[in-house]
Amino acid sequence: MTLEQLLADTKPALLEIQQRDLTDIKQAKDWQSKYRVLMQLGKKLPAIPEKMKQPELLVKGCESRAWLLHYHDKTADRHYFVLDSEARIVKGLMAIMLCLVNGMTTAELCKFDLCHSFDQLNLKPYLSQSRGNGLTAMAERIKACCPAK
Amino acid sequence: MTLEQLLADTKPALLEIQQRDLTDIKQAKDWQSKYRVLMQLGKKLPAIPEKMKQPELLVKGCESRAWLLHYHDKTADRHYFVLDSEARIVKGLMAIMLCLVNGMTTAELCKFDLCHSFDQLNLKPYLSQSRGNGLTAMAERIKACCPAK
Amino acid sequence: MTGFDVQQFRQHFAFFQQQPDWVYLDNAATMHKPDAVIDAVSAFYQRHNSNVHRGAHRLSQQATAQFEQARATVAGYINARNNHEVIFTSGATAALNQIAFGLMHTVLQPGDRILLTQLEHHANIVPWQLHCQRYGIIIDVVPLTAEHQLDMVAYQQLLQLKPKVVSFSHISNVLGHIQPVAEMVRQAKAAGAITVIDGAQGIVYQPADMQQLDCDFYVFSGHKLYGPTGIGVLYGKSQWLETLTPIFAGGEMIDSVSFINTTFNKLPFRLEAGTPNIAGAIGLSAAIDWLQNYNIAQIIEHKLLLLKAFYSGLSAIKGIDILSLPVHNAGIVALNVDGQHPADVAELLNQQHIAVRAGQHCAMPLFSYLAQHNSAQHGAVRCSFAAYNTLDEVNRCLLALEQAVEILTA
Amino acid sequence: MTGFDVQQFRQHFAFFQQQPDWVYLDNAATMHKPDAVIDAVSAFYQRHNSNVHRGAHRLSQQATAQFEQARATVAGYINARNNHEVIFTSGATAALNQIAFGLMHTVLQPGDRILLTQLEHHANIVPWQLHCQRYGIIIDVVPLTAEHQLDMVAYQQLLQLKPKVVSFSHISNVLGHIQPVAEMVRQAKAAGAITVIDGAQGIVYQPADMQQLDCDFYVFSGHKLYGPTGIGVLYGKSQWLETLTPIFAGGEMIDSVSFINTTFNKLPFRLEAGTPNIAGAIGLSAAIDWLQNYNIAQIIEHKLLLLKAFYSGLSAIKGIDILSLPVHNAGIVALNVDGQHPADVAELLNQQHIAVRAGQHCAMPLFSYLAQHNSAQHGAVRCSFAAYNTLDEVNRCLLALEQAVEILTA
Ligand SMILES: Cc1ncc(COP(=O)(O)O)c(C=O)c1O
Ligand SMILES: Cc1ncc(COP(=O)(O)O)c(C=O)c1O
Repeated sequence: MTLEQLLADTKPALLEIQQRDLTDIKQAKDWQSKYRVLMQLGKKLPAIPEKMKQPELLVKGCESRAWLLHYHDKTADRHYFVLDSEARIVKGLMAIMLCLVNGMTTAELCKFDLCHSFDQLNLKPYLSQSRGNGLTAMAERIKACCPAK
Repeated sequence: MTLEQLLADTKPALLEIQQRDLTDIKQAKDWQSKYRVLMQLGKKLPAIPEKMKQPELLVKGCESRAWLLHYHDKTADRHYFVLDSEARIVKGLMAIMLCLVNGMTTAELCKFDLCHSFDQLNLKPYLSQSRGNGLTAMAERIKACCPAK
Repeated sequence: MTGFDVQQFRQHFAFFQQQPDWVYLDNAATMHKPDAVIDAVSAFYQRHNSNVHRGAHRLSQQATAQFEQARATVAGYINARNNHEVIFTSGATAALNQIAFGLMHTVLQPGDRILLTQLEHHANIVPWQLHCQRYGIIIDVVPLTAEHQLDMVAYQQLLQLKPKVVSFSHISNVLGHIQPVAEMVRQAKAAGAITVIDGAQGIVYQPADMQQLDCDFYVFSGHKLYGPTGIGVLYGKSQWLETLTPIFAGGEMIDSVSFINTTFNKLPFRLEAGTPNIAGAIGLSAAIDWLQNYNIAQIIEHKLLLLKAFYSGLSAIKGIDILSLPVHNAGIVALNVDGQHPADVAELLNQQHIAVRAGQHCAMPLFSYLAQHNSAQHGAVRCSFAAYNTLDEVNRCLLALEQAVEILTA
Repeated sequence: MTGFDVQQFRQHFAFFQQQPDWVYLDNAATMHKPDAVIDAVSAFYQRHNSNVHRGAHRLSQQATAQFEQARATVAGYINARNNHEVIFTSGATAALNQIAFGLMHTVLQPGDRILLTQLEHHANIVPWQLHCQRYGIIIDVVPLTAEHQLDMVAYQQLLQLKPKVVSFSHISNVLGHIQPVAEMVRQAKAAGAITVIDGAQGIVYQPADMQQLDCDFYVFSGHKLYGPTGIGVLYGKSQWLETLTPIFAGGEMIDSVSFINTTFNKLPFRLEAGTPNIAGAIGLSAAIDWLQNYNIAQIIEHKLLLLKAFYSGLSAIKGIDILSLPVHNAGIVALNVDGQHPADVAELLNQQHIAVRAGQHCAMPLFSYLAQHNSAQHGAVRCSFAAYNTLDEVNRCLLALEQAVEILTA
């Protein structure tokens, strides 16, 4: 498996999430339905093969591990990511994060406010300052791909 | 100067304090009068000569230094003390302490409640748990001359 | 039926009125504080605030008296021989670091051995590791039996290697298992070792009696014993406290300072550099005073009832893998839902306002052992019960767990 | 006339209502706490109490958010470049010990030199001494001028010995003199040294700007800045914090633990082992938030007024020997009554409900210097003023001092 393949496999998954699941989540009547959707999201993303999970890709969250691969298409100035997590709910939430930022230009990525977007999806509580579920750490890692001023 | 001499010089001073000054202190109308008496007490005790102030005699109080010499007359089972302090008020208070315990037998010393006696002289606040003025430390050191059970 | 009135007990905690929706089962991480503790801290600041051991004035003398009274209260609670055997630290972690650092050179020499166990909290592993590596001291580790108990046969064998120090926890913070500490201390002493007990969880279950246990060191944190954060206790026998090299140097702990030479003050001051957490110590002693209004045997019985109800409820839920044994358990249960990541289970409980913790609980070596035998390679969900928890809360947790399993395995 | 309303300011302190008889001039030892701080600590325990960085549940996430917000507040107050440059410790003493311990081996090698000054608090002397002696590092000391100021000519000369570390206090806790820290940092950096500032007294006088000062480390205690006991701040530039060997090892500060190998977590966690003083950090940030309602320039002006009144009153009392200079003074005055022991003077002030401190104020090397030149062989009486002190209190102190002199010299 190569990074190109992973990126290629991720794309349609994100598209599906964006077009179908996000609305489902936003409109979920109760938390159970929301979580049922969330747990499906993770499954749609391709898993990063074990041997590609290099230590430097590990995003440190306290209670579950996650990995992030970043690819910057310099010609078109587009940022692409692949991610994986041991925990399903976290992976689902991270998949949403990915939907929001995948393919962004550097400028877009830099000014992107993840917290705000999560808020609109009624998911804000997940982006607390806690490192508990690794979600904030993932958000920080994605933001860190944005070159320093 | 020898220990014998110091002990001999201390005795009449303590007698005078006991007979006159303690009553004055107990009956002092205001704090100023009480302190005027206290400060005289220290002067009545002979000073321990500098070269006798061995480090092991130093009683560690935080803010002023004091020294204690102990002599146990084993034949008569009587405890005698000499003390000195840099600070006058502390020395005065220690002189009172000395009046109360000098010449006690081991049994008397062991069961002696200094706090209670100070209370009766309206001096209790000075025997707080603070090491500030070294008074409590001095009381502990005197008590420590009482052999462990 | 116990004589313990949990509803009356609960009324002392403002937290439960403030957060009525929550079932708090993360007690092994930190406990809630009764009003008596919160009030004691506030009252100190409002009425008696002053620095200690320094004052030429009565305010400071009163603050010092309160602080030293707090020391006496702790010393009384653990039946120390002397008040100065109680050293206030910022927590159990700080206390264990002080011990490990303080024994290097003074007691431990290159080539010496120390003995730990497989189920220690990181706070009782990493301090030893860091210093031992540097000084060339060898660490041995007591393994576990198939039931996740300490292997006492192996323990005896390892003691024959003559470790100079043996350090182990009173109660495992992951499994809740109560270790046979009295027996372990006895054997370690017979082998000539200095004994250190990590009582962070142990002191919460039951007051430990230092003269009876006769260990050399015992440490715990205030915040796990109904007390404030930022305060902990390092108990040590005078002889060993005198031996420790202070990890912190500063104000009150020295006797005289020049640029040529510095001499240390006596105990407890030599190990308490700088302004201590005065309000923290006073809060901890308020916690102990308050706790002593209750009968500890009744509290233990109450917690046992909760534990029994929890275990029996768990047995009715499919696919639950329980890592903790119900016997000799202080009220901590580690579990997993088969094939599910503990973070997912905990998150679904969180959605239902059940507060538990998931992960490796700062005990990675334990989990690397458990992973070989169980569904525990990602850690576990930990439900830890306190005296203020109710049977109703146990049931709410069980229902929530059922719901979580349903969603996860749908 | 300043725009600062001291009576309004004072109303925020329950202490003054509780102890109306007292004039508290021991502010350099510890300060009183405004209601905002006491309430923030209570509110945390009542509503949000949970452990941080660990929770799989929202209560813990909220506690973590509050704790990290406290870090951000402190970072903002001192204008740090990054929140993770603020490490919470148990106090200034702990912070200085972490720096001294953490630089050994990693930066300081046998034969290296460090530079301190004659007027440091023991907390900025003894930690260096202990480690330096062990590792064979040489300590140089900047002497004082006849006016008890740092000798800046000698400082420049000592910098030519190329010390790897220069550590000095922002404001002397005995004399109150404000050091020329900006200039000292500039010169030390030009000489290639790492700069450490003991800001225990400095931060109380004025918020320090880390980006402007550009020192490598700056430390202070919460309890001297209207905050709780048991909390302190170690500011460091990321690069240097990364370099420090942690003095405490334990729970959150490591990344992975096995009995073979342990790796550290990133900043700030690698230097914050164990459960931190959560309520303490929240209380400190409440103090800073509250303080920012006031104009610091007006507070400085108010304190200057008090100082002027005090000095002018002192000049009318016979036999007073003042050790502190009135210029560049942060509001701390050390003095003696000719030929009298400072403990006697302080005790007579205490009788009149004036709270001051007497002794060597944890700065024995300074006093061994002062003793050669002054009536200071037994230390000094220290009157330290805070924003909440009033002109009336200054006058009460002066009257009490006059009374004390009268009794002592009768
Ligand atoms: C200049 C200075 N440095 C360090 C300290 C030590 O502070 P703490 O006792 O809060 O650790 C103090 C306070 O006593 C101080 O005044
Ligand atoms: C067994 C055990 N030891 C040590 C600790 C460390 O305690 P603290 O974080 O309060 O320093 C804990 C708590 O996390 C614990 O459960």
